[in-house]
Amino acid sequence: MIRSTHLPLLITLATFVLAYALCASAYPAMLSWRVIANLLTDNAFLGIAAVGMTFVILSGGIDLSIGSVIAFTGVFLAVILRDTSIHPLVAFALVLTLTTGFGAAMGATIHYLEMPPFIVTLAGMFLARGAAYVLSTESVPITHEFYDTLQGLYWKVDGARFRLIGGLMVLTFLVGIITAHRTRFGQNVYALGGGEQAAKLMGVPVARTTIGIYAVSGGLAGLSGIVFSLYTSAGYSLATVGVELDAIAAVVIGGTLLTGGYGFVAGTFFGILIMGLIQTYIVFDGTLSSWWTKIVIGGLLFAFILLQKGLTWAAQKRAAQARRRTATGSAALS
Amino acid sequence: MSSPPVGPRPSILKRIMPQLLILGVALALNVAVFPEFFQIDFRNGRLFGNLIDVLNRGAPVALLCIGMTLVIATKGIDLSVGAVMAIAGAVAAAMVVEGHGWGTAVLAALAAGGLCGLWNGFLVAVLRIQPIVATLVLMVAGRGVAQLVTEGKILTFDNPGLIHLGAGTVAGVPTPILIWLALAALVTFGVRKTALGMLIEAIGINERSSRLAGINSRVLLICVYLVSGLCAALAGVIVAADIKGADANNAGLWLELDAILAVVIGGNSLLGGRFSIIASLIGALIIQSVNSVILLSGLPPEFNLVIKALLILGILVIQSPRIGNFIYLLRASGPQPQPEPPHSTQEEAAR
Amino acid sequence: ADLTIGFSQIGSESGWRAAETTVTKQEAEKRGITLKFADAQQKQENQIKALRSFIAQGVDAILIAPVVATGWDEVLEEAADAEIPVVLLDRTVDADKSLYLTAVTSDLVHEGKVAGEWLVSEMNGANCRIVELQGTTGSSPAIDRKAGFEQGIAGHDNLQIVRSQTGDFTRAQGKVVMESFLKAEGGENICALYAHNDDMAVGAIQAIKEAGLKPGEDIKIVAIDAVPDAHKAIADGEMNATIELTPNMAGPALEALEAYLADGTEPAKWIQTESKLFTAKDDNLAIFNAKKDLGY
Amino acid sequence: MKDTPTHPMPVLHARGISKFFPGTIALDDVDLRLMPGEVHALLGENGAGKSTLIKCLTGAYRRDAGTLMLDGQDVAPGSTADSQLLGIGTVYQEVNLLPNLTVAENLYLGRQPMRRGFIARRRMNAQARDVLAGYGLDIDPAEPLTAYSVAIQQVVAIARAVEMSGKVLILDEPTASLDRDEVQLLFGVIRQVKARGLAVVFITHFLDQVFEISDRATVLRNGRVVGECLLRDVTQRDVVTMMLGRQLEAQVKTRDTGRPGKTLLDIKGLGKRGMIAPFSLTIREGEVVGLAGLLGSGRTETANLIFGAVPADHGQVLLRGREIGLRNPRDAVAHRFALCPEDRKIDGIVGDLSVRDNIILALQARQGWMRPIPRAKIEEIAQSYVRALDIRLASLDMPIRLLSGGNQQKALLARWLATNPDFLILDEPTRGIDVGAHAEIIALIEQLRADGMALLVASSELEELVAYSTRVIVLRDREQVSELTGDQITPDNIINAIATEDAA
Ligand SMILES: Nc1ncnc2c1ncn2[C@@H]1O[C@H](COP(=O)(O)OP(=O)(O)OP(=O)(O)O)[C@@H](O)[C@H]1O
Ligand SMILES: Nc1ncnc2c1ncn2[C@@H]1O[C@H](COP(=O)(O)OP(=O)(O)OP(=O)(O)O)[C@@H](O)[C@H]1O
Ligand SMILES: [Mg+2]
Ligand SMILES: [Mg+2]
Repeated sequence: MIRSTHLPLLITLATFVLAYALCASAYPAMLSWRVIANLLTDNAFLGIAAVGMTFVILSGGIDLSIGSVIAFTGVFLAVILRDTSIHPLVAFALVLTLTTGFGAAMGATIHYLEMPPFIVTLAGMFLARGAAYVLSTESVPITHEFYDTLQGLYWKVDGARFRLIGGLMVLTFLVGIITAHRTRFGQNVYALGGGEQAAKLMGVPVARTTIGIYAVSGGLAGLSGIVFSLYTSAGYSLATVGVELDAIAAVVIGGTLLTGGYGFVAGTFFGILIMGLIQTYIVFDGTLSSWWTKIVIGGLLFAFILLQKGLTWAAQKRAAQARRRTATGSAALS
Repeated sequence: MSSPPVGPRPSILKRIMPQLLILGVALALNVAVFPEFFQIDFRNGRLFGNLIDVLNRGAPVALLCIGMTLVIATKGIDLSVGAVMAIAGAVAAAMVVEGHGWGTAVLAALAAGGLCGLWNGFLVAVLRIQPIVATLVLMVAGRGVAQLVTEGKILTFDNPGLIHLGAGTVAGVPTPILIWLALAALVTFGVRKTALGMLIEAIGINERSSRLAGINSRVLLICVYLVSGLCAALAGVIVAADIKGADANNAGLWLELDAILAVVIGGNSLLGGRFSIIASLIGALIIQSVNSVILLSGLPPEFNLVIKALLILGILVIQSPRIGNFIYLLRASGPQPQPEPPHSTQEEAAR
Repeated sequence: ADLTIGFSQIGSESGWRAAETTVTKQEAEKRGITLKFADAQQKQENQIKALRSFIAQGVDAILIAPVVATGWDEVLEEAADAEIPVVLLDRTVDADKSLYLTAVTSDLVHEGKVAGEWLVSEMNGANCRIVELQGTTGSSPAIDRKAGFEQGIAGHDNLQIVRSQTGDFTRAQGKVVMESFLKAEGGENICALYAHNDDMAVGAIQAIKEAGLKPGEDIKIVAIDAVPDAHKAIADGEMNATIELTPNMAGPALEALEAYLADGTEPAKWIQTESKLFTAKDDNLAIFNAKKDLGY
Repeated sequence: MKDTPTHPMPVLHARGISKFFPGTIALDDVDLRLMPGEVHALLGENGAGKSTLIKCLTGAYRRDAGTLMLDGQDVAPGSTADSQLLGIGTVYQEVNLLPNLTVAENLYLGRQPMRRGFIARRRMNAQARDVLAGYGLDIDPAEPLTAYSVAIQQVVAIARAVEMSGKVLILDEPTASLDRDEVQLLFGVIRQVKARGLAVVFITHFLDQVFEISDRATVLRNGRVVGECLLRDVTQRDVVTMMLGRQLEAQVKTRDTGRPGKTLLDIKGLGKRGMIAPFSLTIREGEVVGLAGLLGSGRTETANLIFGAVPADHGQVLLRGREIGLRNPRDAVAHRFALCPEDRKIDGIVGDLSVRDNIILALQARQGWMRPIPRAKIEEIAQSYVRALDIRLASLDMPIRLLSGGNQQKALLARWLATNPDFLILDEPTRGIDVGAHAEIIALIEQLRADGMALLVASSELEELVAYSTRVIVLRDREQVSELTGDQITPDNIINAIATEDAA
């Protein structure tokens, strides 16, 4: 059943479809399996991290550390696979534990020390990237046959390759959607976003939820780091600088309010695709200079925000009218 | 009739005491890694010493955090200041390269910064876009605009007037120090000697109520972003003048984060409300002192970020309200002063 | 035939790179080639995306200035699958050599070594305490130019690097870090500065002047890139040497590509550009004037 | 009813509860005994410590001293979640639900029906519908909470608390934003709960309601218990005296309908589509116009429209015969209008600002930022109103959000009185105000009127309206339906006016 609350999601979906149609009419080659496969593969790491970011933002927080955590994960994996003989799967488990713990620690700091997430995760951002530097400043290649096996897993259609990591992203989104809407944890996340004070008085376990949220974000950043290491077969301490801003932009374009409480994990998926589409379009165009690229990206970001704002306004107006009707109807209770 | 209890107004010194203490510790760390830290000479017509460097190099962040403090007081945030710095620097450089005087160039740069501020303010106050997203737009696009002005080059200039703003001295004191001190004094005075400060705090705490109380929150919001844009423009001019060139790609890169950090270290809440520009400025100096420790320590650069992160974390933990409460409780748990039931006086008054 | 070539550039983080972009566009235009330009804003993931989009678009060839050496195998394989030749500009990659047509680069380690050797001969056995301004931590030029310089001065105990800190390849940081070097070591105790690029050296020169010392005399300065401002500084006697990294990587690359596309001529796997040393002996003013409109 | 509650064991027994805030002793050695199957009223002036006591009992605040026994067992709930698990359901003073969730999600937050590890949404919605039907609400629980009026939200909050309460149900001023009918409905629920043997704590400033539903009362004053009594044995007067520590002078109604002054405001066909039907209204100096109506009848919206808080889309306003534009509150304030809003938390207080700044805020806004009010003047204004309205505070420097609800309301009144308005709009001025202050505010309104001010007062309390209005406008369904003047103004007539329309 479609409800007014689903409107932002529908708007994002519509925006994506519309934008894709426009791009395809300009460059018919964009209507190919390759482009679709590329959208999934190339944005896999960003998408996975953005799922975590969606939870954080839904709860009214923000996580600036994910770009650094991704880089750290890559370097950690590369160094450990280079210097020891442990199996990548063990290394994955290790690094996921580490990043989840890191996220949980940030969540605990935010909750127990009552510090704003922006600042705590900013310090986390410095720390994670610093740790990556300390491990290795050079880019460390990963050469392990298990990596080759994983990279060799793809499904080929018309020269397009649907790779494992793209599938992993889709899976992450599915799990994220179910978690957000069908579990108590998910409901508590929304509750926190609706108002921490009220949520607390309603008995939401604020400490546990806050720590959980940042742990999820850290863990997914770790997963994203694993995906990024599969994507580039290397660990590099300078990688994925500023990815947190991309993730935030994707979440916002996906219809989630930065103030928390309102939004959908599924919206972020389309937010990611829209951002990927913008980049693909710019490359297909190929005439923009370095600076015009930046200006156009900023401009398109603005256009999407504006479009969303306009549609939301229209929807709210309609909802307000509907509300008046309901209110009148129920004013005479009993 | 007795009057209601008033209590002394919290003094400024008390408000900034934690920041001053932390600054003291940061400076002490500097001395620990470099004993002659406090030595100041007069050399080559200018004051020369590490302490002067801290004040001088702190100028961009100090300037940014003046505007940022006001923006944050309104519950906003301005991510675009770094990009605005780049634009302003580029505009100033382009103007003098074209042969205009330095005064015109600075005015043009300020105009550009002001325009950016107005744009942000428009998005936030009129279109009601959340500040972090609204300013993200300019953060992304602004650097492009700056590069458009410089066409991607480092636009070098040798206009002595302009250069003086960044690298010159007045009576031996580097000009940037004087500029940020003057602007800080001006803005602090401007918001505290008028009612602006209180009105800004009010809209930061509860905009709806403030509007209903008759405050023109829209104009005030736009003004605040305008000030932030102007501060950023000034910082951009100084940074360009300092290196005699506008480096559109790198000028002010990630400085927005430092500015926000300075405001938070200054004890201002990111949730808006009460603010202190002086405390933010001390925050900026703390950050610069931390940078100075890193440079003077001689450790390899791969440790820079870890050191910075740990120091910042330490500073923030010390400042956390929880820890503050804890200390308060520790102090209070001594011999309990037996406060009078606070209402008794009024009750008499009521009868 | 009308050729369409995709060019994935790292970004525009320095004057040198802007010049490389300008020259590449000029070279393509000269040859009547349609150049699809994609700026990656210093991000590898954007470069990979650009490459994939080029492939999807079906360009005839791809030029790429890779931001980092690792991580290109997959996408290069896809290009090879689609039979699109790839030429690397100004930096190489770790991938199998069969995956790209050729690489047009300078030798970063060699550049550093030239700088080191210049300083060795300049000092001629005198004791010298050197400070070093590194590039962005973790970037390959920073790593290689540091290693090369250390090779260059190896075995000369009179030369000693006393401080080394990152200046992020920028003028502003170059100046800031130099200021702290001057204070921490004392300006009179520093005999030479080695900067990983000219921009940082230009910033450092100002710091040295503000400290009341004479750059180029009191402190010898050697850096890399040979951007116009460095030539100017040498001409003014404020800097001593710079090693050229030519922005014209596209010329040889496009030549090789055209030959390959025309009749399958396989070029050499590595086309090395010259790392030329410029000192006060050269006519720096003339070079400055020649270079200043290249978009540096 | 059962006989005197001589039950051997209280359900909940709190002993020696103390709570200190910086500068305030909010609770000082407070005992509270709740018997099963009993409605226990907690009474006291504004700031007496009622809400604080509730928060200490339910773990929302950490108490500084005291013990809690539930069914004879020592308990120490560390958080609201704990107290919910113990079977204590609570409605806190301000509506505390989550506006971003649906009605059902709010109702079941934390104890959603699960199926194979996942929330069974369909079942949750169905259950929610059933539960709410028990409260006479026929609404779609899958709609967002904000789709419904504040009254409905209040009922949802109560339903949630009732569902939570296995042993104790605590209601902190639940009736403040409810209508008579809704109050009766709530009382029905309370009686059911009581019949199930639960203990109910009921906090309100409406003494009629206290005597109607409660069995026993504990009275607090200045954070101390001043008495516990069986309500059967005492009169309202006794209770008031206990609360205030003094006698409340009998209210003398001296309505003076004569001598209306010059016409101040002439409103012609002001309205906004979809919000309120166009209405016309003339207000003279020295006149109090009351706005009466059911919940949601549009009183607040009328007030907001006249104040420019919501811009009108047709009609005009003449001030002393000259047309003025009211596009926003700033215009209104400039014309010496004042509006003391209904929802003080959202529309009124600026929480983190000091009480002092809150009081001078509107005056300063009218003067403009260029002309700051001198400190001495600020101090004088703030102190004089604190004294005049008897605002209880530890210091003028304390953030206003730390004041008790009723004292916040008084501080807001002070804010607007400080602007010395010509036209004062009061929307529910006595909501959450204690009996003593209630009388004072009514007296104040009368005083202001006598001084020649024009007032428009929206209120749900008919007695109060009758006490001070020179004219009463009755609204229904966002439309002005009738007007009562002079001796017509009696509670019965007002009810009739509302009801007649109802029948029509
Ligand atoms: N967090 C706090 N910090 C400081 N003082 C507080 C705090 N919370 C409440 N107070 C003070 O404690 C006292 C009791 O407040 P409380 O809210 O319990 O009163 P109340 O009896 O519920 O009044 P009302 O009927 O107005 O709701 C008041 O004087 C109030 O100012
Ligand atoms: N904050 C709000 N969110 C949603 N709807 C609201 C809100 N405030 C008011 N409404 C709607 O507007 C209707 C009219 O409310 P209004 O407050 O004008 O009525 P009123 O007669 O003043 O009633 P009250 O006694 O509650 O003040 C309400 O029934 C409600 O449906
Ligand atoms: Mg209360
Ligand atoms: Mg109302």
